[in-house]
Amino acid sequence: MSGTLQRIAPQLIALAALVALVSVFYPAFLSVQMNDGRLVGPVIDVLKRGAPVALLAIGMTLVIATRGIDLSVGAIMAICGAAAAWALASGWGTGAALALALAAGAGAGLWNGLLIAGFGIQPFVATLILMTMGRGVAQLITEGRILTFTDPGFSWLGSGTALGLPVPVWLWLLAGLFVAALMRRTALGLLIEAVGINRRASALAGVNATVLLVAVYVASGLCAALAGIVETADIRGADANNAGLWLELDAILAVVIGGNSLLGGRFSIAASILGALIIQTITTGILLAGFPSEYNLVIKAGLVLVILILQSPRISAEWRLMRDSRRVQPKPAPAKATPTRPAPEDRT
Amino acid sequence: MLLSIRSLTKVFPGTRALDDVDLDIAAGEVHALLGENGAGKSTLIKCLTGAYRRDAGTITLEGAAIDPRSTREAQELGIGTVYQEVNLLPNLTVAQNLMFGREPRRFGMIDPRATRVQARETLARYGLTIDVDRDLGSFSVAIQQIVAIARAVEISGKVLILDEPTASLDAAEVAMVFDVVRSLRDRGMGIVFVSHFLDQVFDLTDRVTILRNGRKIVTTPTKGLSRMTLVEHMLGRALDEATHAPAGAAASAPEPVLYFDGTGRAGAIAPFDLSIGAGEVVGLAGLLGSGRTETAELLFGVRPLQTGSARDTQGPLDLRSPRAAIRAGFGFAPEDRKTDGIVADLTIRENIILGLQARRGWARPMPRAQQNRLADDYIRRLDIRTSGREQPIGQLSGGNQQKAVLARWLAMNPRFLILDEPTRGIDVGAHAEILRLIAELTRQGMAVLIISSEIDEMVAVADRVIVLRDRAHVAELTGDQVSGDAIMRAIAEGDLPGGVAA
Amino acid sequence: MNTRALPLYATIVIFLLACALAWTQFPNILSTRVFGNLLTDNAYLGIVAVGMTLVILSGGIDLSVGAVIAFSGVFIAVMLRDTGLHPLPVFALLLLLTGAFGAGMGFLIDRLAMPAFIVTLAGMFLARGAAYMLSIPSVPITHPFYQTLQGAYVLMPGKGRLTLIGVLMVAVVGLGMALAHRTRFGTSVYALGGGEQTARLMGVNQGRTTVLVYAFSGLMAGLSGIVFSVYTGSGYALAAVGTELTAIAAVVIGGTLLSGGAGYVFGTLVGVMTMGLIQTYLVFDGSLSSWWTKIVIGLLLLAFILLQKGLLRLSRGRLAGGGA
Amino acid sequence: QTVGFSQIGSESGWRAAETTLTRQQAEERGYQLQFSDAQQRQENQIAAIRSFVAQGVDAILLAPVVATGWDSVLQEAQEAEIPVVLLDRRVDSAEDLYLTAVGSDLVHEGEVAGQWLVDQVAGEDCRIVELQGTTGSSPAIDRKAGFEAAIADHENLEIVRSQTGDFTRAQGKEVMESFLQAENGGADICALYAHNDDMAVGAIQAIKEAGLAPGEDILVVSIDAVPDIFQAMAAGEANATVELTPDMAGPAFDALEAYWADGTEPEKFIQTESRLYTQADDPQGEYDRRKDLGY
Ligand SMILES: Nc1ncnc2c1ncn2[C@@H]1O[C@H](COP(=O)(O)OP(=O)(O)OP(=O)(O)O)[C@@H](O)[C@H]1O
Ligand SMILES: Nc1ncnc2c1ncn2[C@@H]1O[C@H](COP(=O)(O)OP(=O)(O)OP(=O)(O)O)[C@@H](O)[C@H]1O
Ligand SMILES: [Mg+2]
Ligand SMILES: [Mg+2]
Repeated sequence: MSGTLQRIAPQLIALAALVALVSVFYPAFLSVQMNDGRLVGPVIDVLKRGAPVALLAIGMTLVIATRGIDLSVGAIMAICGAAAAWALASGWGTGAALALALAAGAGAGLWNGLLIAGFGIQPFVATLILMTMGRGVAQLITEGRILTFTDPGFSWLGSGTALGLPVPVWLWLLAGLFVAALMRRTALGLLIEAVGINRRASALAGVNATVLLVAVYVASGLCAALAGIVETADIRGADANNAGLWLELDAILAVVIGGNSLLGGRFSIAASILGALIIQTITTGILLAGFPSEYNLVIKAGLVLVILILQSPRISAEWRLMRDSRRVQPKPAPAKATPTRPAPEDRT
Repeated sequence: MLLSIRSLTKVFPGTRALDDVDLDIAAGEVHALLGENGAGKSTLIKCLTGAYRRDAGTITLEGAAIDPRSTREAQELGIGTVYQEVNLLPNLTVAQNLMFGREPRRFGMIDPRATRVQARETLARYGLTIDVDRDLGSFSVAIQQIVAIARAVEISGKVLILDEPTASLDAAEVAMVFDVVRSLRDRGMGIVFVSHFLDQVFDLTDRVTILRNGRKIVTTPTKGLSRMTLVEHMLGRALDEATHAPAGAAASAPEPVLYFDGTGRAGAIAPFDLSIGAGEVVGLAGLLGSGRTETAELLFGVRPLQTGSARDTQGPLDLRSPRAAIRAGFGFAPEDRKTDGIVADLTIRENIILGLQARRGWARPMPRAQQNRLADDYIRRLDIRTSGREQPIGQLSGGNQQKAVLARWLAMNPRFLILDEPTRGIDVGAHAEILRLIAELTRQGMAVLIISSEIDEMVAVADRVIVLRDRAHVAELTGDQVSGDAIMRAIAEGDLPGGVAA
Repeated sequence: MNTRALPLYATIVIFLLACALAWTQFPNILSTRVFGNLLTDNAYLGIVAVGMTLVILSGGIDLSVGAVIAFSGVFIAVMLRDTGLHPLPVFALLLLLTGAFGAGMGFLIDRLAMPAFIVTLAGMFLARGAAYMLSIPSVPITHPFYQTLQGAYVLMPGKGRLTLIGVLMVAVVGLGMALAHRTRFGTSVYALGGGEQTARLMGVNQGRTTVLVYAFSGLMAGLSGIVFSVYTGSGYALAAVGTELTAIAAVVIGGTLLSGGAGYVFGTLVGVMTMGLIQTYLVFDGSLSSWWTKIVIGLLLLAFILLQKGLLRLSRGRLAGGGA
Repeated sequence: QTVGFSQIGSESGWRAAETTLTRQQAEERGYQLQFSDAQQRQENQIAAIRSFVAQGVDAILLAPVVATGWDSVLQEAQEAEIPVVLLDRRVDSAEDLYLTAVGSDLVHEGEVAGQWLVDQVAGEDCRIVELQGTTGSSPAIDRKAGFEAAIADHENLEIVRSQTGDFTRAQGKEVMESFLQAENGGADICALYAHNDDMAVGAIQAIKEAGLAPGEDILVVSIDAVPDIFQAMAAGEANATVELTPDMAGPAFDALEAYWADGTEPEKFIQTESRLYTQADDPQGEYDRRKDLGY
């Protein structure tokens, strides 16, 4: 436990600093009230609005741990939302619509996984293909319009409340806990990390790299399906054109802010989710502070850069050095951090 | 002195890799740098060439203090280096690797033709006539090793540093490299030579410096030094060198338990028959590129069989993939530990249990206590020098990484273990230990296929030796025939001595 | 025979096949008119893809280029509108700016060991944000010099137009080829892509190479922005959204490995032409709905890449089988 | 006759409807329609027009993604003697480069919406929040400008918050939530002006979830007149919308037919009506009339 805490400390600090910063522009940021059985307040909004990216980040973390990347999650969200809305509009029940959406997500993930693990197409390219195609498929389902529905059970998933908290918050919390437990209570986490660091060596040691890779993309597809369900349920309609548009970039950003390396290997789901919350805090903060919209991008870019620079391996090495040198006696030459990982070379 | 190092210190988190080390290299000498695995040899070299920043100490070259901050600066100062792991780029051609940074240019543009010609000429001096336009990565480790040496020699004006350059070379190549080194010495260069092959040290070097646990123990002339004292200095204790009498040599060959009938693959290895008995050690001998590694990879399912089949006493075996081979009870410690062996960012513990865990499946994680026990056990038995089982394996010294990879396979207790250059880069102490371990395992009935370029090692462990040439099994030596001379002769037969077929 | 050129050959073969296939359906497609259009319409993409090729060869990626193109257009348009400068000094200023921007990203990537994906993603936000801050509405460019640039073309037989920007793109590809394959900088780029640590031990000046390669990409993005502004005659902050992904796709189709260290600049030209051909084919077909357009583009890309893989495997097998 | 149609993309239901109607019109009149989807990118549109020219179509319909930058490609079409008709948005090229433009006046739409609000609040103080379209897009700029012009002389009306909702429902909802949050739980907001109906529909949900009654506590006015907003109006949750008809192709084809027949030059701008719909205009009926048009 304390290990986890230590791992996510930088993200926690960044989040805290960010909250403090937003509070300067919008003092009531931390205020939370109880309003007929549910909590309301900017912070709750952050938790709720961060749900799609947080959910995507869970799957994306696994994909990135295997040294892959999944650019198609935004499109998968659109497909799953469209599928669910189509099912509801054609009179299926809530459960059936949910199942269909999840199956669509798993199917899309399977497609990615097969292209990558089976045909050996580079993850960036394979998922880029689905990123292009997927939105087309989603629009094919909705025929370009916004498919609306009125099913209260389904919309509850997007805007309902359970035990005081919005349902989307529960969704990412539970999904995060479940996946993290699955990774750490079984050997999956270790095997995924091994494949991500050195696929060849892992395969020689008997790790079933192919199946793991496929599984990871399926997991990412499922997470994207959940995110798509949340977004569709939230607006009670499937907007195939815009659902999840460019969210894949936010999800990747979240994973990186969470301190996970894009070169694969060691990963932390908790840290990625914190990364998603950091991004959402920035977004919500900008909205609440009331800047003109043309500044949104610059502010976001600036804040993200600052956070990443402060977390960068070199800078943290310098920090550790400064701390150490204060404790021990100073050394003449400042040590340049030496990378511990051998060069990425996985060609045969 | 050509090069002097004073009070060099380097601290890694948890390890003091170098502690106040002094070293002097004279012009016109070959200076051996010796020590156990993890003694700090490679670290010293990397500090010297600017690959690592040292924490304290001074370096002077020809009387002037130098402080290279990158290997490029060191190269410009006239220090050429072959690092322990082959450090060339697999995606560049041989010529590009060889001439990198010194490409002949015309009108400011690189002249590819001149580059090729020069590269070919350089390699010819090492008896290597290969297609220099092919990617380096398509050649065996040994060829890459020679290219690395040739490159270092070319760029070193004053000092040449060789960190285990001969680890995967066979006798003919070694002789060739030594000729080059001697001629450089005669031209007044200073050469640092790191090796675990003591014979080579006695053969080539003028002085030795011995490191132990990051400290310098002694510097003495090689001549007059006895092998025993050398080893004692290195280990800090005497070594009871076990000379192993192959188990099966005296008795009649054991009843085979595994049969490979007509197994082969076009372009890799011609079809061959092989059977191996419980407790038997079979060696594969041959020149570079003769197809030893290919044989091993075929048997382990890394490259699928095209012809032939495998069976045991119960029936046919499926060898379609490494996983299938592992299910059939096989194990394979590959030659190139960096790309095929270690999983660098994982800890030693995780690396050791990786194979076992993969076999159990993801749903049944091995209890942590059991993992710890296993890891500690092998760290102790193989004498892996580490600050603890939770150290990332990538931070270990080369030899210690090799031991950890071996530990992974030993822990799985396969019935048939394939070892490709298992003792590459392993020090004398651990070497003996590993051979002892192999002997113990074979006594318990494990069959072993061992590939080694070290003929002595082969003679010491193998009951039977199969000789390969040009990607075909050409001879088999059994019983009393297994001797250094006989193997050498069988390898060379019908072949120019040292000739590496292009 | 070096196997590393195989992806390039495979790409060229498939491109020619695709041309032939398109021709059997629409004979019009093989006219100088379409060919001229292909060069002109994809000039900005080709230029930016050359920069992207070098970045990818070095093992990196540059997501900022699309936004930099948009920024360039807006910058030029606003400068021409508000200052009365001649376009040429504005071009010089812009190239300086985008080159420095690229160099800055390269610096962060190298010094702070931050992943290129993320640094350039932030760069993308920043460049587009800066474009917004210059002007939200699109700004027309009315300078007479622009009319000269736009009107500069040679009429080929068959009424095809060989435009200045099309020729410029081909020239840039030539430059990129020389840079990548015939200079020490180019070799260093390949070396970095082959493995950073190894490259460093071999004596590659990693910092300099990284900074230069991103500076080059920034420069190419700026040049592409100029070409784009000539092509559209305006500057618009929302222009060229997603161009970075198209450029990456073109580079990959051209046979360059995304993990770096292997590929050819010429392949990128073929990749760009292939993307252009797909677009042209779809317009000539003209029967697809919006969504089927997307699906078909994806499927064609996939088919292309699978074919490429298949062809590679076939020829590798042939080589290994026959030449051992 | 063969007509090339370069459509911006399929970013909204409204645009899907425009595409559907254009196809229907072409089919009814027996034209062959060459359709090209530009996926929101001007460069794709330019390339498509050039391909149309290379193919030798008889006319080109262009729904331009931005106003600027069409001169040289329009020139090319003109040299090939192919008439070009602009749909729904206009360009700032010289008028002789195209046959005519069919569309509504975006600024006027904003004015109609603003005027409605001015009349509605009748002199009372009103704090307005605005959901903008995609930053930089011409509808966002013009609809904002028109609305601001309409309320400029009325000091009782004031836009207190304005953010982009990217023309989407999801963003409209998210941004509206933050508006509500920032404006005292919504109590300080008197009206919402959204640059399109989709954002308004999203915002209406946000208002409802915040425990307020859209249409009463907060007036909702938006633009486009897509079916879903009529549903909201029928339920009393939205107050007014300004129609932007998706049937641009009809007038365009009429003009083309006249031109082909005897070279009649139509007017340079055929303006479609920007009709205001309120709850009084039988919203349910309007919904039923539109729901199958492909929105
Ligand atoms: N990057 C690193 N981080 C932490 N510790 C390191 C690192 N590199 C080396 N070490 C430690 O420094 C010590 C010396 O390692 P070094 O590689 O110099 O040994 P060596 O003498 O070359 O051994 P070998 O014969 O096995 O090559 C070892 O204990 C090793 O674990
Ligand atoms: N002399 C050579 N000329 C050309 N290619 C060679 C040569 N030697 C090796 N190769 C290439 O190197 C690859 C590896 O060879 P292989 O693994 O069979 O060597 P080996 O017998 O295992 O020897 P070692 O393990 O000592 O390197 C082969 O695929 C072969 O193409
Ligand atoms: Mg070493
Ligand atoms: Mg070998």
